Amino acid sequence: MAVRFFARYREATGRERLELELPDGGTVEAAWAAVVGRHPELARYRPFTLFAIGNDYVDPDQTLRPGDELCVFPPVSGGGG
Amino acid sequence: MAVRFFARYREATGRERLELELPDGGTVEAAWAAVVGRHPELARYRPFTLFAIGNDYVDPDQTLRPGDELCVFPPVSGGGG
Amino acid sequence: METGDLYRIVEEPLSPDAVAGSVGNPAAGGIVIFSGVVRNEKDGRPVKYLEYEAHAPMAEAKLREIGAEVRRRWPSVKAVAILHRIGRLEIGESSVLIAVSAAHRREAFEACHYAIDTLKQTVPVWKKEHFEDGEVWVGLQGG
Amino acid sequence: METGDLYRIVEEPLSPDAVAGSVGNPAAGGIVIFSGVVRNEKDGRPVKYLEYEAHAPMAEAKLREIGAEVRRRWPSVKAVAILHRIGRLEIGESSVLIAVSAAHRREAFEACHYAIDTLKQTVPVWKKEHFEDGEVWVGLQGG
Repeated sequence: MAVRFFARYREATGRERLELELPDGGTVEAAWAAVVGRHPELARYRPFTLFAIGNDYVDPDQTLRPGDELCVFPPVSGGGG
Repeated sequence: MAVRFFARYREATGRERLELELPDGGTVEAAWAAVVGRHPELARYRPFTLFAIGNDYVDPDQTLRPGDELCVFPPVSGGGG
Repeated sequence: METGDLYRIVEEPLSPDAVAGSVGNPAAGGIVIFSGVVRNEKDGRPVKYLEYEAHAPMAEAKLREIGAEVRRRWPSVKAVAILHRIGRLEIGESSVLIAVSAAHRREAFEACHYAIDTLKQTVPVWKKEHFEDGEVWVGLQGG
Repeated sequence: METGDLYRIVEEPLSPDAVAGSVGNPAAGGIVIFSGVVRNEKDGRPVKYLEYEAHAPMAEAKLREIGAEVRRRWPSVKAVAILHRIGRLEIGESSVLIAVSAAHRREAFEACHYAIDTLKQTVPVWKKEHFEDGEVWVGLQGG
């Protein structure tokens, strides 16, 4: 499966995407653990991290399906003002 | 002294201005009475009428001074929306 | 009246870009703009067009007073612009534009809303509605 | 998504005239526009410029959701436009523009305020502040 990084995480990892091999039935949280295995510098951000698949936020305990692209977001800060 | 009419009152009287001779020490209310003497069709509007001199609203019991121009307004209705 | 503020009765079409530009301020984080627009109906009766009339010098003085009160109530406001158009206006055209810039958005929203509510109560401007079969000055029972 | 609505992530400068035009509706009596503007300082520290980044397809989907919720909460709303700019923005430039037209002004104010508050909580857009001596992504403790 693919993981995409945005903003702070993209800069911290130096990459926009990461390909992971996960066992069937793994959760978002398991994917995060695999991400941190490759990029330990992200571990401290876990309390602030948002996950999304497609155009929706997902809970950490959601089960991933084959072909899912998991987006890993820092807290959003758009809007100005 | 001069009286100026606006909006509905300008149309109802067919004029923008009216010159009145008032005794010294007359009030806005006395001027209104003189206006109605010339234009009885305005009498029924008294409860809704606003008075102004210069750039300020004035009370009906205010004493007029020589040279005052009294503005006679219907209720304001600007602003749109 | 503070630098950047603008209080005018005008006969030309109003532009949100122009008022937004006029309240621009490097310390402003948000601008709220209100545009009052000519509706196509009044109580279900189709409106053809509107006419606005003002006592322009007094109206501009009252707009300045609204701006001063806005600044007194919301000290984080950076600039205020209030323009009211007079003359004939077609459906969809803007009769009034109010722009408020402030350090933070809540103040800008509150101040702009206060400004339009107050304008409608205090500023000597009058609206005449033109219908297919007649016309009426707004705000006067027994018209 | 209703006719007249507009929900976009863009790289070009934003114009209040354009969003006001896009929410124009013959039954609207008022339009409220919010413009979020780049400030010249953050907690007293001078800002040089900002950069915004987005997950654009998801961000546009979330903007559409905000518009749908606005219409659900304020049925008199006639049209909604929300545009967020990304890329490099200078002081005084607008990062977000929200326009809401409604039959009456109170609904337009409330709906526009709701839209910007919700946008800041839900839409995947990120801001990086550039200072003289460094840069920081906003919203992440421990930078």
